[in-house]
Amino acid sequence: MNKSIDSISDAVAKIEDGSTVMIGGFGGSGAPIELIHALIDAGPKNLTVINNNAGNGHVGLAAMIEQEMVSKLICSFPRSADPRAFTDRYLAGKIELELVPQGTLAERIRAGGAGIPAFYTPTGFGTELAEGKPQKEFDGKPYIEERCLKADYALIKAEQGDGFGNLTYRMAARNFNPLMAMAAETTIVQVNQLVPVGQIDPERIVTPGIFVDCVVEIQNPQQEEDLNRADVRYPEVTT
Amino acid sequence: MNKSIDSISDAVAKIEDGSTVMIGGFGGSGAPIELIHALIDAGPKNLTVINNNAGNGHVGLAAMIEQEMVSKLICSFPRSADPRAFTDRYLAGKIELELVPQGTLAERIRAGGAGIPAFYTPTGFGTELAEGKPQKEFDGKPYIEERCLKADYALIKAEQGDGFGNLTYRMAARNFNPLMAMAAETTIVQVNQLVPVGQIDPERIVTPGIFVDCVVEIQNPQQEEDLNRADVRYPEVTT
Amino acid sequence: MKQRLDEIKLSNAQIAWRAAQDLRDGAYVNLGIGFPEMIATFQPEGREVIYHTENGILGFGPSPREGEEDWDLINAGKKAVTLNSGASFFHHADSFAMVRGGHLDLAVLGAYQVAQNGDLANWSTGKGGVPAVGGAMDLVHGAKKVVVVTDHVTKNGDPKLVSECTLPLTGVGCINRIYTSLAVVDIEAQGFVLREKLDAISVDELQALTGAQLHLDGDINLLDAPKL
Amino acid sequence: MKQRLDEIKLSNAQIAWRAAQDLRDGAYVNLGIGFPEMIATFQPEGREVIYHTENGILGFGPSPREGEEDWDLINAGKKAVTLNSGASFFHHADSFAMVRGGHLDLAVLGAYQVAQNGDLANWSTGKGGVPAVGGAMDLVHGAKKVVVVTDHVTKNGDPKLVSECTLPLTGVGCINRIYTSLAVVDIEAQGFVLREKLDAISVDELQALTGAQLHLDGDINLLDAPKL
Repeated sequence: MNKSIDSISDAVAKIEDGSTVMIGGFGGSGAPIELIHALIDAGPKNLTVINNNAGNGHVGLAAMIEQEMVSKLICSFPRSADPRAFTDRYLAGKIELELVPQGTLAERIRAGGAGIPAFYTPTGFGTELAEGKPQKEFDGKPYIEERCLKADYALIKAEQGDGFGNLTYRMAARNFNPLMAMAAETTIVQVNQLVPVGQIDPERIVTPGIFVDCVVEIQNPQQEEDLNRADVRYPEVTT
Repeated sequence: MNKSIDSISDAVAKIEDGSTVMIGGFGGSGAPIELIHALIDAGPKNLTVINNNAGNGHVGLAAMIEQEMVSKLICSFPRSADPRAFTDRYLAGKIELELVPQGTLAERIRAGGAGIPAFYTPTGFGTELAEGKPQKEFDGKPYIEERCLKADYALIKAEQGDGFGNLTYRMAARNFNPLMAMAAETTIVQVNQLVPVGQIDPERIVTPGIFVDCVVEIQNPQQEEDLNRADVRYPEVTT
Repeated sequence: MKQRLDEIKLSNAQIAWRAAQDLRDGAYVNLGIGFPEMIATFQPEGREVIYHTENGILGFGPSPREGEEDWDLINAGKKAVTLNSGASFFHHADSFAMVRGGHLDLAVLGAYQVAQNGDLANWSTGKGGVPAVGGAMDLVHGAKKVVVVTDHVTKNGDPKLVSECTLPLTGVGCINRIYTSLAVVDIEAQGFVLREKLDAISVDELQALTGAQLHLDGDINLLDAPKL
Repeated sequence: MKQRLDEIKLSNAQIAWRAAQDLRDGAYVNLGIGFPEMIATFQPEGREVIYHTENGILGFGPSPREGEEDWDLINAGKKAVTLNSGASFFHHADSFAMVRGGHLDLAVLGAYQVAQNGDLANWSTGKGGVPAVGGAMDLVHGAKKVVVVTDHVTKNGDPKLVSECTLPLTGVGCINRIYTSLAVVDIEAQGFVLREKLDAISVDELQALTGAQLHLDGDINLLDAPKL
């Protein structure tokens, strides 16, 4: 079994127009920038993207949105230091937004991966975001029913990975990545370091390989925050 | 902050008659034998116990049942190599049994720890174990609603622990332990090794200390399987 | 008939061998406690299979030698196992997320009865005593394929492949294929479909030992297993 | 009145200082993005507090020096942080299990409006634009105590403590205490209960700046904070 491949463009080549794509990361931490840029090169359109945010500046998810690849975004916090890519298109009615509380977003994704079609949560009860959702009382307290989220693809970023698809993460870059790995039909991972099978301590593996389909090594990956400070734009504008 | 204490009898001293107690372990792996025996010494009665099994032989949970401390058991598999302690009392109508599919048991406990009052699962649909439970269809498939499980106390076993209550586990002894740690009002842990705060790699911590109230070091803990092979009985019968 | 059946029928080891021939390279597989566990022994050469056990290991290997058991390294049947390279540990909620979430390629279970609509009864004889379910009701949901290994008939000669289960159900419409001591039967929209049978038994004889109609759909292949 | 208010009222730093005096030793605390984060700066000597950030760290410490940021080690406000000894990492579902599951001792949030029944509005001005909620709706549920730090009135001088929120709600009946620039107010069964006020303002003046009745229940303590 060897889930690792060399070519990042091959890794994302099958993602078609109209797919639902989960993209890991919280802001720039854990965001698979190189996979996103490879997807921009491939250029599928009309995607539904699930991410905590809506991109920042002109790289990563923001660049995908600038390339008009995203028709719907499911996220909790579509604001950032430079949210223009999303804001402009949202206010122009060009991109649909499903706003989900952050913890509910995480739990819906986990539920999608765990075969739980729906669950109840107190989060959002009595607010605009609960409108139209079934409600139920348990032990005298009101809750709303939330459905699971699944995707055709997940693009995630990990620290170490092996050919079985076993993964570890780096600090707070863990965030949504292990959850999205569970909830997508096909999970594509960029790892900072590809190691031989058996080298990662079985106790330390956060995502077991069963949740992973494809691993590509990207040494010294770019960090969204650094790219934005350097005012990088993807794809580079050639004049 | 120092959650570690020296005395195992102090660790369990507050558990009162009528409490609900989660006990970690799958069979003998991960079973906190020394904590259970300390609880037998303390002797509270009329307990509701949540465990995957119903004990084996005459030590651990089986011994608790023999001491007539358990009035209700919530478990998935009350059979073992030597299940007499439970079987005799169950067939005599002295102990109540709530039988729960193993995956549903795990998910109900996680839900209890995660503030999710109820969730839907396909497990058990159309079976005796779904009787009386609300049903609902999602995307054309039928599911049953399951409620969360919480407890007053959890007795769990871990490999390493520190004074903050951060924990790691040993191989398949992990099983229900991290889930029960989340779902109890008070979580009491026996660790094979107590280490200084900061010594466990933050990436390797499985149970963050926020879920733990009390840590007691038990070096070289007993293993249920070994005790049963040696025909041990707790408390020892004095003639 | 009973005596003849006992002579021609496959042993449990042979049924397990036959089921093992269908293990796909690279598959994630959960083998139920007891009889199904035997399938791993017959895993065909050159195929890599990763075994899941619901108590929290992916990638475990065969039993250790006697005296070398580590009782923190056990499978769902509480038997000591070993670890293969690339294995991982996880808690029960994550383990059943793998099961329920559709991540396993195959789950293999034993059966008291399987109905023509795919219903399975394998956890309770309905006779009282102490009921115990374990992970059976979870395992029938989620795996991409759920199959059964079983004798074709009970010890009394009654069909185990039935029109409707009379014993308490484990799951509804969940079984895809049955490997028996006499045949391989798929469950499809029309019910039981006979795929393979022993040479020594006729379709009519097999039908007589089966509690619902055996549909024929194309070739019936030869069920054959080496002496084991 | 506005000018006088501006002279006597506590600064945000002073409100944060006052809230920090109530941090319990050994508490697990989540400080909302922005103003509430300032509370950590004023953590009283001798008390150990463990800070949770919903993006997946328990036990983070202050910002690193400029140039020493690691952008994989950030808080919910996406600011670089450091790690204290005994810290741990976890994914978002586990992180919000801590929040929703009642494991945090305290959550501190900012507010647009707080109603006398404990309703909070702090995520949307209701004016259109791009809505964003983040973890606010989760944080108001589960923590053993949920408190607000805020100016007592809006920039226009309108009450932020109101009889009923007119802005979109973050959560229903979820706030226990409000630390304002003029007072400390608890929310109990009868509504707002005045616990502390600045010496320079009378109860009547405070009532005039509050959108619902301020109940009195025993002593009103002096609200005082050092110059900061």
